[in-house]
Amino acid sequence: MIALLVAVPLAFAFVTVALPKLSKYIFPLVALFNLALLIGFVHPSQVIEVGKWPAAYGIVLLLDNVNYPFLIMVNLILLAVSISATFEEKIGTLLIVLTASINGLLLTGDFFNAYVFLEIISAVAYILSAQNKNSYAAFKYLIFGAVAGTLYLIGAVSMYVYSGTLNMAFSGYISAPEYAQIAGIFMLIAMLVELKVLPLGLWAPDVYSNGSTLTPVVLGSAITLAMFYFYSRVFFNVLGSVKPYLVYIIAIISIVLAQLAAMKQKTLGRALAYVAIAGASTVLAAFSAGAPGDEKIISASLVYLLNDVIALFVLFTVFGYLKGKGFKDNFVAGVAFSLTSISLIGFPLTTGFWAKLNLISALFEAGDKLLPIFILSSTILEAGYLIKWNVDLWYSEDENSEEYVPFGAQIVILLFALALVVFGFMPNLITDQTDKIASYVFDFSTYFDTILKGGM
Amino acid sequence: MIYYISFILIGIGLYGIVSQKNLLKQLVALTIIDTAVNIFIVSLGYLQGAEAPIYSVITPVANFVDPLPQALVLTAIVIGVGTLAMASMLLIHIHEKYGSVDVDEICSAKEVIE
Amino acid sequence: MRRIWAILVSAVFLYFLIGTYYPTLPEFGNIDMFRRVSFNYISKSTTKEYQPVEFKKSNGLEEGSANVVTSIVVNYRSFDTLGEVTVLFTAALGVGILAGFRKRRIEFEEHRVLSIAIGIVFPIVLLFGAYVFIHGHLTPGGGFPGGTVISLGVLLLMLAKNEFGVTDVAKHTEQVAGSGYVLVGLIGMAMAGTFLTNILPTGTVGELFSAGVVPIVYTLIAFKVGAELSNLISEMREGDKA
Amino acid sequence: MNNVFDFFRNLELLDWLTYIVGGLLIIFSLFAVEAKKLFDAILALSAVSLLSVLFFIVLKAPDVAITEAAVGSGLASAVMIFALFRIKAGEKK
Repeated sequence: MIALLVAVPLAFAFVTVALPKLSKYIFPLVALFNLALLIGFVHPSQVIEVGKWPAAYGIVLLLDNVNYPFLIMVNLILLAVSISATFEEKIGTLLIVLTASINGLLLTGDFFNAYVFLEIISAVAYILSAQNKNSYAAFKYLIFGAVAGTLYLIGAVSMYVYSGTLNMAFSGYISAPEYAQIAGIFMLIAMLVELKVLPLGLWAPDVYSNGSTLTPVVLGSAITLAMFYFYSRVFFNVLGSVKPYLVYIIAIISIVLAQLAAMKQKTLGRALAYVAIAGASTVLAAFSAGAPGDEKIISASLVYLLNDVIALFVLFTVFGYLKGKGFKDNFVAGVAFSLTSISLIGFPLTTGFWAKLNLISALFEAGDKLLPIFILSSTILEAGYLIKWNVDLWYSEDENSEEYVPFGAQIVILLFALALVVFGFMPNLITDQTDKIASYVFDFSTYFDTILKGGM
Repeated sequence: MIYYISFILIGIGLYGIVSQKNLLKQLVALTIIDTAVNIFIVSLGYLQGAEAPIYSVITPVANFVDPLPQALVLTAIVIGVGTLAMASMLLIHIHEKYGSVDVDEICSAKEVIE
Repeated sequence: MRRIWAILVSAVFLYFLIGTYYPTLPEFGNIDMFRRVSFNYISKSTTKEYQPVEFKKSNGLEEGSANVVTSIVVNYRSFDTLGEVTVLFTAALGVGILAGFRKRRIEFEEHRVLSIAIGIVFPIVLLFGAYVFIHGHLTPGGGFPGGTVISLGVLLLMLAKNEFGVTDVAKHTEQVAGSGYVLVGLIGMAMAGTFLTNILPTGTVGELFSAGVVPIVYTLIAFKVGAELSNLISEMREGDKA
Repeated sequence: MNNVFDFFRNLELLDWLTYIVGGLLIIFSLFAVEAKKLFDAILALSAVSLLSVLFFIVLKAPDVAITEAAVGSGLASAVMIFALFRIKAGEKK
């Protein structure tokens, strides 16, 4: 059944290539179909061996307790994108392909298959970031992304050489840990590029700030979620149990650089781009701090990730439609913008507050004092410039007769902003889910058993 | 030995991407990296004294090199050419917008536009 | 300054490759095939007991193409190939989206020799492409090179006849072939339970009509790739039509 | 000195091919990266691709060789030369 999550969107994408007018209507239908399939018909712990070849030989698609919530979240975001965004006809086909490939990346249990889906996702991302004649930034992204893809390929093939199979679970089990670490370094560099951690994420600010409305929304929300899932799958579940100090330090440096850069920016787009980078780096640092098996840290950082993704979705949507103009005529957009920026900063009674509180207390419990300091100080900086931007936008005197937020987008961003507040009042709704994910993330034996028992 | 050759080629490609200011040259360097990685992956499946992995009149019984890396490289080549086509399209657009494909000239043209 | 950085970066990377990565690799030409899954791909025994395969003799195997690489690409790891087709599809689509130049199409001077010879050469190129993809399960080649050869023939036609342009037929071919591939997978799902399962008899190794769905899939891929790449080339050439 | 002679005496045909083609590959790729004219760079890239086809044949990978010959050195060069045409046409006129 779960193969349909990839197959149906792909079939529709192929069909719509000669009928581009339909794609606008098919994209929300595809996202709805995926959600219906996920909620109604499939449930965790399913394995599909594509083509009936046994797990170590063929390609395995796996639905378990870790990727099930991620899948629902990603498809929900894509559904929201299909309602809120306005796009050209052909872009609709592109977004259907994106749906298929993100689902594929989340489901797959095979190193090389993941490479193929990564390449599709990045190909879609290059095209999306080239919108609005932003081709120089897109080219930079392409160069970074292509080199990263090549490095990932070397890593994946090394895993095959070390273990004799490309299946993630089997090759993680068979290969010697010290060898797997070396293959992991290649994959790590690739992942750092896609997660836009700063020395390797230099492409991000230009792409995020100058693209069309759609670009930063899709890149910052759906693709970032998928990448973080994939990072956790590869480095927690498969490759091993070493605490990656290197990642930790790089991520902290990236936080500092991104926050300092965000403070200095004069345009809202670039400031938000650096906010996105800082958020991703914080989650990455927390992930690497919790790598030896600390479920509390992982759970808290997942809440942080969720808050970050939803907040950035709203902020970038508003920015994309209003292009930095004031909120005078767009009251709803303004309210949503302010609510999400409050949640992003982490005021009490919002999701962001619980995310930061849980994360910091979990880090203190684990004896890590470096990261909390950086998170706290970056919170102060964030509060400074986000409040300044909010005040500027509310009191700006610009005439904005042309820019407005469409009705569908208004509803979506308002719902997302309210969701952040509601989760702030009832944090258990999220933390129960993330605790569940975190307890399965490090559980290699369950993962291995699920794949070993095989398909149905 | 082929390992070393492909490593050196990867090094050359990386050097080209960082050092060249012309974007088309960066694309050329990227393609060199792709080719080098393909050679490297195929060489990981080579077995001394074995034949090409096709059952035929000459080799009716299996004595083959590893076919899986070759299958992977087939995929990688096609993905590489897709990326290349998109990149050259982006190059044309960059040239249309800034009138050049050189990093320095693009930066100065950017300031003029903004 | 940029050069120094470049040399530094590539030197560090080379040092990592040769110093740290190289010792972990097996010696060149001396790999252990028995530890790899390819051993079972070659003997076609991933689901059954090991039994040596012989050319033109073994039949009724789990997978019947003589070219082992093809059997991996189209059968054992068919899902990868579906993704690969999608990458190319995305690239062609992206080129179509980005193809809004202000400039005219690229004109070629018609050369007399070329424009007469094309009448003979073009059918031969098409025939060669068709041979490559139809015999993909027997000889080296397959859908991707076959489709590329066809599209290169189209490129030759463009060079020879200046007014030649790719019509919408290419788009429709792409559409039909692409959904055909997914349909083959879905039929496998309906009849055998999992996506992309082989449902046809596999025949004798080495015969033209063997290997189950492999020739069908490769033919679809070849049409799709040929149409996509012809479209891509033509869109790069035509520029802004309006 | 004897070692050097022995080294060359013990080389087989395949080894010779590897060294020569490998050397040419490195030279051509350096040229492709450092060439002054863009057209030369693309031609050198095409040559790199063709030489890698030789490597693939030596490594007993005919499938990869035929694909690389058609896709890598045929189509990729055509696409890049089209791009170069567009860029050059813009610069002169």
